[in-house]
Amino acid sequence: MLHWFNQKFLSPKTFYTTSSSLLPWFIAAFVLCFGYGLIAGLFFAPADYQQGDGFRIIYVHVPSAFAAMAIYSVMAVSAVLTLVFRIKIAAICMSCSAQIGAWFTFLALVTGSIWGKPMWGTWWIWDARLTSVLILLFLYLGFIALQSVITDQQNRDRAGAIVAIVGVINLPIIHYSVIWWNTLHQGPTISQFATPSIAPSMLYPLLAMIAAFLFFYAVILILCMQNQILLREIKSQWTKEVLCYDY
Amino acid sequence: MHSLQPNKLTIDNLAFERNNQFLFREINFALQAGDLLQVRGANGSGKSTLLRMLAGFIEPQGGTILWQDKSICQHRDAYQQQLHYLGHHNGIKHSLTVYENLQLHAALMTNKPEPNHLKTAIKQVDLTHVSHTQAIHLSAGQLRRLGLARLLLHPIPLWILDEPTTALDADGQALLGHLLKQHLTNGGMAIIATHQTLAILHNTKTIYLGEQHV
Amino acid sequence: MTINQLIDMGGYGAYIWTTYAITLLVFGINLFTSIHEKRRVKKMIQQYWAQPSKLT
Amino acid sequence: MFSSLFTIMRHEILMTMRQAFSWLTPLLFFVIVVCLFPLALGPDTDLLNKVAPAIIWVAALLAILMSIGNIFRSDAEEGYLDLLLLSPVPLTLLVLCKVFSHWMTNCLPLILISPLLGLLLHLNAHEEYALIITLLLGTPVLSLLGAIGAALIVGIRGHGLLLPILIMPLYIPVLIFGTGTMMAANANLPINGYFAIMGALILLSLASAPLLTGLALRIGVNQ
Repeated sequence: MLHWFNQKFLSPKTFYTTSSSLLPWFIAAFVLCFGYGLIAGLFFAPADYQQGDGFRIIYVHVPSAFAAMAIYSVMAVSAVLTLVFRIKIAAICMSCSAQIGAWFTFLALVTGSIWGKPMWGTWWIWDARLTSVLILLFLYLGFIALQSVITDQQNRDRAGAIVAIVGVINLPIIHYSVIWWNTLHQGPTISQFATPSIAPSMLYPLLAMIAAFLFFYAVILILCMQNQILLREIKSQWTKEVLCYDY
Repeated sequence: MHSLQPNKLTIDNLAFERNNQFLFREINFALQAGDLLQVRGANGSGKSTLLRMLAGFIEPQGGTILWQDKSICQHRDAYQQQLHYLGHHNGIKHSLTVYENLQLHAALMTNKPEPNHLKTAIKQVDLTHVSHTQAIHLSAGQLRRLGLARLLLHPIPLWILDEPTTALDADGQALLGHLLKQHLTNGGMAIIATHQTLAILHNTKTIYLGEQHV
Repeated sequence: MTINQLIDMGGYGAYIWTTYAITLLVFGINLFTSIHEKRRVKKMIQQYWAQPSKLT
Repeated sequence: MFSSLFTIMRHEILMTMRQAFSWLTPLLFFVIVVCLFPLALGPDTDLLNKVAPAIIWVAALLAILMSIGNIFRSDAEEGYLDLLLLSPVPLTLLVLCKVFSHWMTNCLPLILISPLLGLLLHLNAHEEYALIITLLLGTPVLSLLGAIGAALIVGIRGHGLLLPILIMPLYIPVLIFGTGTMMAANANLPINGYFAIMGALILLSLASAPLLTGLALRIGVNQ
């Protein structure tokens, strides 16, 4: 049953054609959300009463941090699908997600750091959130490093899956221990997002940006997965046929 | 050594590819109690890979391996208890003595290591004079003999030996032939990768890997 | 509201515009590499099928 | 089954003891790294007492990371790993056996010498007590998690610095709770609660790590 489902819907070829037809929609959704979020966030949302216009960094910092976390959970799910059900495209999804996730994590760190300069007067502060994101970056980089040194395709998929699973088990533990460590050391207690109720005019652009980041992830994921699929299936006849219609 | 249950190993259309190139494919054979299979081929033709696949370490990309008509993918653990694998490296810990190595191997097979049993095995492969020497001081041939001694600890139907004759002297090769014959007449089966033709035994099958022999 | 005010962002202009620039840069890198990779893969496949004897 | 597990463990420990360098090197590394810090920071008693938990824990972490990377290396080179995989004994138990013997030979010496290093860094009796208990509770977790990484890289040549990248982020909770406990001890706060948390970490890693290590080993031998 599962095998049949795998053959029918999760075969690389089906995935390739389906995702190709979905791609324009994702691009359109990304452009819409990103355009609205960018303009509304930068120009129409009112300035924060504490942070002034400086808070506008939130519209890239929070979505990138959120997307980075979300992508890691996508990776973990794909890892389970790879290891237990041996679904090929899950493995491809995992390794593609890792790259994008690492980029988003990097983005969250850099934007967080730039935000820190006007708010705290320093480029880096060991607050719980930034530290967690930093560790998340290490987890991503560890995954990528391991996958890059293994030559055999199947082993690379499975070894990566194990790392992703170990990471996702540990991530909550790391996160809470970092929070606990932060309170223990009585660090700066300025929380970036302490505002209890956020005005809708500030919130909607944020939600739009989060959606935009996730759509962007989907777009890059599809492109990256298609490349991987073509490389892996280079010997199948369909790769030749599919490319005739492609852009 | 008591007789073994009648067993059956069937290989159907086995294939292995790496980096989009087939190392081998369409490997078919069937082995029954008392059969010996020689795998021959040039260096790099995939002999070791095939043997590791038959031992259940590597998954085949195509085809099936059936043990007693059951696929080993589903029953790998049960299957792997039915085989001895002797690879390029003999699985010998260099800092242990010959005797201790066999003790360890027996423990890994969940055998109760009886001293006499171990001593007999050591004697059979003619290592008694070094039985309390650390393996690091042994020669390559002696290590190989020690590897062979492991096969004698516990009667197991399928032997998979990867180039067992390397490093063995004439006596050692004769010993190997003798042990194999004994194993086969007891109803065992063996798969051997080799460059040389072994002393012909009854029921010997041969497959060639690589292009030049087809 | 002048253009200058927009760019200045209440004194935070430098930080904000750097942040958004970096974001766009990261997005651009990701897009560029995946499209570039696609071209490379496409070429590889064309070469693969252009080889005279392909039995599989 | 248990008699064979016992035999395997005994032989593992025997092997390590015969190669003195394999258990002495991490110990010496640990001692030397700890001794470097007073030289770098200056002989200020208060300062050393304040940073002592961090120094000892980071040094212990690095020493264990160094030694755990080799836990399956010689096994793979000697073909012994194949035998482990073929054995009727569940791989999870064999891994547990190996990790336990690694802990006995590589971590226990560190723990035994740590009070001495604590003296060098001016820890008082209460802090010494906290140090020993936290190391006793924390090092098994480090060994167990490290084994996963070691198994993943077992077939890879020239992996050098890959293991720290893979494993270090996972060591962070142990590091945080280990040093946190000692800071609480330094401030004369009750520390039993911290011990409980570290105990929970041990249980969690005991439940998951050997299984994942076994999986990783099955992949590793393919290479």
